[in-house]
Formats: sequence, structure tokens, C-alpha cells
Amino acid sequence: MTKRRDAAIQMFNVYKRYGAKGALVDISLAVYPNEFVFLTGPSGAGKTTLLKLLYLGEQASAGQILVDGMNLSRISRRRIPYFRRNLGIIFQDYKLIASRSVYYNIALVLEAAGETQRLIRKKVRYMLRSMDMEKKIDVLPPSLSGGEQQRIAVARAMIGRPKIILADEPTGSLDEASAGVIVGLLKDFHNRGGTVMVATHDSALIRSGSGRIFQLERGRLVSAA
Amino acid sequence: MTKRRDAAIQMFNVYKRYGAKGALVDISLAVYPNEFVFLTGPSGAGKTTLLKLLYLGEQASAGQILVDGMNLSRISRRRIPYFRRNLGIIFQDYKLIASRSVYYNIALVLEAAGETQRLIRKKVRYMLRSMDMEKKIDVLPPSLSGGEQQRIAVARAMIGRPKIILADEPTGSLDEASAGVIVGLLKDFHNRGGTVMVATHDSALIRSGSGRIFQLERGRLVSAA
Amino acid sequence: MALLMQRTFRDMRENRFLNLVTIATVALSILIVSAFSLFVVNANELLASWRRGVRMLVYLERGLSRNQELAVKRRLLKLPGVTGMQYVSREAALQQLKEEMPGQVALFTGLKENPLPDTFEIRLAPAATGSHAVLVALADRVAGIQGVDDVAYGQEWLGKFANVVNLLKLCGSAMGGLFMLAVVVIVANTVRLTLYARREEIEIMRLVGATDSFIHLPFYIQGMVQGALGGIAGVAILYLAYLYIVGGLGHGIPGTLFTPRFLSPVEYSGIIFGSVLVGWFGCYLSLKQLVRH
Amino acid sequence: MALLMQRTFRDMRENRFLNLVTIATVALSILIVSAFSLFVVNANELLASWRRGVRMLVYLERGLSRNQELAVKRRLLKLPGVTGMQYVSREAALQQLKEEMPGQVALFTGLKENPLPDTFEIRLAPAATGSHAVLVALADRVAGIQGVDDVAYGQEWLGKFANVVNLLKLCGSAMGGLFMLAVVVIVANTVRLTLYARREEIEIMRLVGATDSFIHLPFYIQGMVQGALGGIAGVAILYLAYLYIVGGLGHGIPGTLFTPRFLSPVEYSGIIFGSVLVGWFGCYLSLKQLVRH
Ligand SMILES: Nc1ncnc2c1ncn2[C@@H]1O[C@H](COP(=O)(O)OP(=O)(O)OP(=O)(O)O)[C@@H](O)[C@H]1O
Ligand SMILES: Nc1ncnc2c1ncn2[C@@H]1O[C@H](COP(=O)(O)OP(=O)(O)OP(=O)(O)O)[C@@H](O)[C@H]1O
Ligand SMILES: [Mg+2]
Ligand SMILES: [Mg+2]
Repeated sequence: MTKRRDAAIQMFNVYKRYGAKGALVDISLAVYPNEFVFLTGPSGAGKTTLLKLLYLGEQASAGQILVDGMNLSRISRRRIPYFRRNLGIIFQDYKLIASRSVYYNIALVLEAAGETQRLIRKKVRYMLRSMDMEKKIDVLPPSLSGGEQQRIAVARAMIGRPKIILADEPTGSLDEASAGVIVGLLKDFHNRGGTVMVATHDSALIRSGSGRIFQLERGRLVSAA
Repeated sequence: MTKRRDAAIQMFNVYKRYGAKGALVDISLAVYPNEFVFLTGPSGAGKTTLLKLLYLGEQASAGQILVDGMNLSRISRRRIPYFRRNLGIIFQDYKLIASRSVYYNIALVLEAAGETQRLIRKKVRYMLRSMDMEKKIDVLPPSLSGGEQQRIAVARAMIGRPKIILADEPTGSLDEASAGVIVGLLKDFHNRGGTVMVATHDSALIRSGSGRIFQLERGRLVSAA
Repeated sequence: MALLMQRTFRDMRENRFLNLVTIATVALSILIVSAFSLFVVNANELLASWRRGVRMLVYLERGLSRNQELAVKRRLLKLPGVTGMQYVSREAALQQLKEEMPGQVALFTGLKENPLPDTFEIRLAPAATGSHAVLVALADRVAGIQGVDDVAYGQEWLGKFANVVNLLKLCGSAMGGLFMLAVVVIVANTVRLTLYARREEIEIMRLVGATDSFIHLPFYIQGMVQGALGGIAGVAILYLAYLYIVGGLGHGIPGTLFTPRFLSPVEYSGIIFGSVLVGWFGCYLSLKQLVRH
Repeated sequence: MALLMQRTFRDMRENRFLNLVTIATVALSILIVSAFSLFVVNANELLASWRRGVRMLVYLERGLSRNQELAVKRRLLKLPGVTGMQYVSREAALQQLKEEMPGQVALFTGLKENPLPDTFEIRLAPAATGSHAVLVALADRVAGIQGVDDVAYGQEWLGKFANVVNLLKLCGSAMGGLFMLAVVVIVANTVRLTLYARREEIEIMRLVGATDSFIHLPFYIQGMVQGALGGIAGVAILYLAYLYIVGGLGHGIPGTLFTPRFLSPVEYSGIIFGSVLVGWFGCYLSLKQLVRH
């Protein structure tokens, strides 16, 4: 799992089709370890689809993808969970488990990775405190405000100390101050050596960073600055 | 239903508590017919909660609310559906029916109001075309991108020709161009005499309008410009 | 109305999985109840056919005059439980015996005198054959009539075990009731789970201004259609199983003239109708519960 | 392991509604199956107790010598289905008759000569009483033995209706099997619906790096706990119903010495164990299906 090649994420002539329609067309790109890059483009351009391919939420229709040194078209079903533990994913629609407490939603990642209850409790507390969400620890997600849910989603993505964070619109429901906190956390992660890919159309967010920007338009990569 | 008083929306010393915690504290405000107002404030301030009280998604813990001339604490259960047909609501989490096509999700409003199939088909087509979403008419919402889902939510809110639109973060998942289309549609609605209340922390959106701004902070109204 | 049907079927198509699961559950539940009903119905018929065979033979004393015989007959007809009777003279009885045992004609021709008595064969009301005690009491009263020599009744065992048979019937009905109840709750539970899986959808419809009846009607119709389809499927499966078993039997159960019958149209229509009702009722309970929340 | 249990029970607590519905469905399904088993078990015992009462009486010719009697005995014992026999001399038989009919002593004392024959009373293996044809064939062979005058067998009706009884038993087993199958599918369906209601949750767990076994184990344990609780509840309800009915009966069914028994510990443990298996199996099917999608 650690036979790292040059790039953290690499796509070679990747296509993704839904029925006849091409959601992604001939995408080739490389993101290097410890980069902080943005993926942008109008609504429906294919940002979420691209991220889905990276975490194997979907299979590419054609092309090769390498993530963290693994060739995703060759990975066995059994290895997928272990592969995903190297990723921290912030989903556009949060994907919180509605019937489970905030605590459980975050702890889940660590439980699945087999950590001890004691350690899990400590880490989850610490993470929630850093986001000013400690009071909500026992609440069910549907009772949270949109922004609060988004922060829980971010907390869950970061708690497992992944190598790569894939963030889909991580500040869409947040006011500037809360967004600032999230951006700060992502930058911390980046400073500690992590690789970050943020899909967003929030130009303020993009301006706040300094990384490369991949621009998608109707499924095609139109510029990679 | 048409014994309109002065205000389209009026709140008198309204409180909303969840358990011991006050999500809204002593809110009094008035929005007049054909106004376009913004409700803003940081994440968790109570914007969504305030809108919920207006469409009777929740009952206020104390205080009086008048919407479209109806006293919400006195309305009978049976009348609620008819009351809601005067409102167009854009939910922060879209609330689309995942197992039903885009067409049905929008048509639902008109079917519930008893319009004929012919008319419904025409109206839905027209609305989708105006949002550049006509190709997605038979798709299920989970196959839509975040921004596409949001546009369907907006379409559903507008299709019934309501008197008042309550929009919760209606452009959160949209790039500037698509957001512009939505803002344009809301302004059209306003120009045709409708009342609009938009909850958002998107400062660009607020700057694009010219209406009054209600600012919430931890459940309290801190400024009504 | 057309719109309502259209909405219902669109809905069923779009929630195919939930609908199929529900229909399968209803079908199996109905299969259980109707299989048991079929069993009980046939067991009852079999018993009834045996019971109809219970006749009481009243042997008369020798040398009664015509008048005396008439007196016996009158008194017999007055007894409770006696629905009819037939006079069999000793000559006729002997003749019948000869016909029944053609091999032994020699035996009878050697007889100096006809050894058989004149006989009344009485037919009994079902009530009189339902319990051993009743049958015995009746026989005693018959034996007490002047001019009656002896009393015999065929298939005495049936009378003797009438109590057991009655108990089994009681158990059968109790179990039938139990099964029915269980099946109602099972189907209601299934409907409830499918509505639970769709509670968000219901909430959304409410939020966009749909009235309760607009929301609920398609569910009710769906519940009833599921009940009907499940009921028909259940009865059809039972019918196939019935054909298979009866086909294996050939003509009737060996040793009897009895062929198990299938449920009559009234009976299976009743079951299917019950199934429709249960589908409706499951919906009713679940929607009521959802509304409360 | 402890963590797994903790996860499972937290999970059950947080999805109380789904769990209760499942347990209720399992309980009612088990109630159906176990009620039917109880019915069949007791009907069988009742039949067996009647069958044990079937004895064949072999009337010997008059004036056989001791040796001739022994020869008859040896030949009888060689017949298939004969498990034992008892000699009843004509004197003993007369004595017994006198004791059984104390009112008619005068009748017997007037006899010049003992009219009864010497008798062998044969006990039969259950196989020999199971079908009418077998019984008749046996009686024929017995009657053909030299020195045997006549053959009689009590409760002839049981032999006569053995075919019917066998058919009813066959139907009972077929229905039992049918019910079992139906119940397995019903429970599997219910589990499937609860998993369907939670498919998003399962998908999310997968996306954050949980292995299949991490996700599935709590469901399996839950399925088995639901099976166990449902099974215990079902059997308990049946036991209460049994107590109620037997309490109403007093001592035994009137007319017989037979008291219906409850399922033996082995039987009901088997049913509960089966219920646990069904819970597991329902999970297995549903999870397999979910994974495929
Ligand atoms: N499962 C699917 N089936 C069919 N079409 C899909 C599916 N998922 C996405 N699409 C289509 O592919 C296109 C790209 O979608 P994607 O979600 O990647 O857009 P996006 O760039 O994330 O947009 P947004 O900013 O609105 O979230 C859209 O037109 C969408 O409708
Ligand atoms: N059903 C509920 N039960 C308990 N607490 C709730 C419930 N709904 C909202 N809250 C709490 O009330 C507060 C206000 O929530 P609300 O959703 O109104 O915030 P908001 O202003 O819309 O925030 P955002 O911009 O993040 O959407 C939050 O702290 C939230 O956790
Ligand atoms: Mg997206
Ligand atoms: Mg909100």
C-alpha cells in the first residue's frame, strides 16, 4: 500500500459515461503528494463524478486511475475498504447516517479501522471541540442546521488521519467565519503533509488558497493552471 | 384566505425552543407584500428554523405568527395543505423524492392542487426549459449533480404560482452563472408582485439584491436593515 | 379518478421492490390461512360424510301385529333426533343378505326358518350423532319402547370419539383464528415497513401542499391491490398444490368414497376479499401511526 | 468481540422500530409453525394411543390338544407384525365375562356348557395396524392356520380408516412443510425490508472504509437475536394458549385417557433454534442482495 509512485492521484485518458452521455471525457491529470488543488467548473461539469472515480464510488468507463500508488481498475473488492481508509472524503450531500448520533457518525471511521473505544472517544471529542461543535455530540444529524451537518461531515473525513482528502463543496452551506475554520483545518492537514483536492465553485474559497486549479467544463478538462 | 392585512409575514415575540435550548428568541418582524428580503446570519443562527415556523414545519413555542393573513396558531390541521399552496418553499436540503422522476417531483405540486395532466405537462416543461434542465426531465434526483438538484427544488417552489416564496440557501450549490439564473427567476417572481424571503449567508447574493436584510445571531434578531 | 389510478400504478411501478415484497408476503400469508381452511373444510366434510352413515337399527320383537308395529313407529318418530325411518321386513332383509353374499347362498337355503327380525332403520339428525352420550341416551330410550327387541348402531366408534372429534374441531377453529390474526398482523407489519421506507416521501408531499387524502388514497389503493394480487397468488398456489395431491390420489381417498374438494368459489372469494381488507387495514394502521409522528 | 456486541445493541436500540416490527413478525410466524406442530404432535399421539389398543383375537377350534395349540402359537409368532401374544383359556374368558357383567350372573349360571372358545390375544406392531389392507391380509393368514376357528380385531374402524388417517397425516406434514417455507420467506422478507430502509447507512459505512464483515456482523447478530426473541415469544404465547385450553379440559379429553401434551423441550428448543437460523438466513439473503446492487 505504500509503494508510492510519483503522483498521489493520476488519471490517464479517463472517461465516464452514464448511458450515452459522457459525464467525463478524456481526463488526464496528476496531483502530487502534499499538493492542495482545486477542481472547479459550473454545475453539472463533472466535479463530483471525478471525485467518485477516485474513491471508487463508480468505475471509470475507460482509462486508468492511480490513487496513492494503487491502480484502481485492478484493486480487488476485498481491498477496497483498506484503500478507502487512506482517503478522507467530504461528500457534497454530507452522507451522514440520520439514525445515528453525531458521535457515532464520526467514530464509525475509527471503529471500522479497529481502534480502541478509549482512543476513539478522545479523538472524536477533540475533533468536535476544534470545530466548536462539542455540544452537538449526542444529537442526530437531522436536528442539525445545514452548516452544522457540513462540519460533521468534515470532521468525519479528517478523523482517520488519511493521506488524501477529497472535499466536494466543503463550505457550500457555511458562513464566512465557519468556512474559515474548515479552510484552516484543511490547510493544517496540508501543512502536516497531506494531499488535498477540493471541488468547488466558491471563488472566494479558491482565491483563499494558492494551489493549482483544474477547470472542468461539460466533462472536459479545459484548463489546469 | 384573502382577507389580507398589512403584512405578508408578521411575527410577534416568537420563541422556538428545542429542549432547553432556544433556537429562536423573541423574534418580531414584518415583511410586506411584494417585498424581497434577506435573512442572514452565521451557521446555526436559526434561519432555517425561522422559515420552518412560517410554513408550519414546526410549531412556535411562544408568540404569534401571521402569514398571508392567517394566524398560524389557529389554523386547523385540515386547512394546512391549502395554506401551504400559497407558499413556494425551497428547502436547504432540497427535499426531492429520490424514487420519483424530476418530472413527477415538480408536477406533484400541481397534481396536489388538482390541475389537469395536460396543463401540468405544459407548465413543467416550460419551467424546466427556463432553467436549462429539460434534458433531465425523466431522471431520478440521485443521478443529478448537486446544483441540478437545487434547480429542481427551485422549479418545484415556483411552479405553483405561490404568493410568497421562502428560499433557504437557494444558490448554495450553484456556480455564479446558474445562481444568476435562479436570482433572475426570483426577481421575475418579485416583479410580478410576489413576496420573497431568502435565507442565505452568500454575501454576493445579498449584495445582488436591494431588499431589507434581517440578521440573526444565535437565535436573536440583531439587526433589521 | 383516472388520475388517481394513474398515480397509483406509476407509484407501484416506481417502488417495484417494496411492492413485490409486500405481495409475496401477502401471498404466503394467504396461502397459510387458506391451506388451513381447506384442511379444516375437508376434515369436516369427511366427518360429516361418516356421520351421515350413522343409522340406528331397531330390531322388533317377533310376531308383532301390524298395529303394534305402527305404535312403535309412532313412538320412534316422536323421539328427538329422529328425522326419518324405513321399515325393512325380515324377508327383505334376508333377500338383501343373500344378494350381498352370493357365495354363501347354500348357507341360507339350508335355513329352516328366517332367523332375522323385522327392523326399523332410523335416520338421525346430525345433532344426535355429535356426542356419544346423546347417542347412548337415544339408544336407551329406543330400547325401552315396548315391542323393541334390540338396538344397534353402526360406526359406534364415531359416536364414541365424538368428543375427541369435537375437540379437534375446536382446536382447528382456534388455530384458524390464531393464524388469521397472526397473518393480519404480519401483513400490517409489512405494509408498515414499506411506508416506513417511504416516510420521507410522504413528508415531502405534505410540505408541498398535498392533502392527506391526496397522499393516502394511492397507498390505500396500493394496499388493496397488493392484498388482491397476494390473495389471488396465494389461492392459486394452493389450487396447484391441491391439484397435485388430488391427482396423486386418483378417485377418492382409498377406502372411502370421499374426494377432497377445493374451496368453493364463495370461500376463496371470501379469502381474497379478506386479503384485500387486510391490505387496506395494514395501510390504515400504518398511515395513522405516521400521521401521529 | 465485546465491541461487536456493544455495536449490535447500540444499533438495535437506535433502530427500535424496525427491530420491534421484525421481532413481532418472527414471533407470529413461529407461533403459526409451532401451533401447527403442537396440533400434529398431539393428533399423532392420539392416533398412536388408539393404535396401541388394536389387538387381534384368535379363536381356536374346540378340543385342540396342547400340542396343536403350541403349533398354532408357533405359526402365529412367525407372522410379520405379531409382536407378542397371550393365551386366554375359555374358563378364564368366561370368568372375565362374568366379572364384567355382574348384573347378568343368572344368565351365565344357567349355561349347560361354556360357549366360549380358547383364545390367543395377539399384540401387533404399529406397522401392521397402519393400513387396512395389511390388517386384513394378516387376519386372512391367521384364519388360514390350522386349528384357528375365527379371527376378530377390535377397533376395526381404525384399520378401516387407516388410509384416511394416513392421508390426513400426509396433508399435515405437507402443510407443516408449506407453513415452514412460507414463514422462512416471510421472515426473510421482513429482514429485507428493514435492511432496505437502512441501505443508505450501509452504503455510507462502506464509503468510509468499513469492511463487509464489520458492516454485516452486527446485522447477522441482530438477525439471530431477533430470531431468538421472536421464537421465544412465539413459543411462550403458544404455551399460554395451551395452558388455557388444557386448563379448560380438566383431566384429559372426555371419553379418553388422553391429555394433550405441550411440545417437549427438545421440540421447542428446536423451533427456537430454527427461528434463530431463519433470522440469520433472512439477513444472509438480504445482505447478499444488497451487495450485488
Ligand atoms: N448516476 C448518474 N446517472 C446519470 N447521470 C449522472 C449520474 N451522476 C451524475 N450524472 C450527470 O453527470 C453530470 C455531472 O455530474 P456531477 O455531479 O459530476 O456534476 P458537478 O460538477 O458535481 O456539479 P455540481 O456543481 O452541480 O455538483 C451531470 O449532468 C449529472 O446529471
Ligand atoms: N429539530 C431540532 N432539534 C434540536 N435542535 C435543532 C433542531 N433543528 C435545529 N436545531 C438547532 O437550532 C439551531 C438553529 O438551527 P437552524 O437550522 O435554524 O440554523 P441555520 O441558521 O439554518 O444554520 P445554517 O446556515 O447552518 O443552515 C442549531 O443549533 C440547530 O442545531
Ligand atoms: Mg457536485
Ligand atoms: Mg439552515
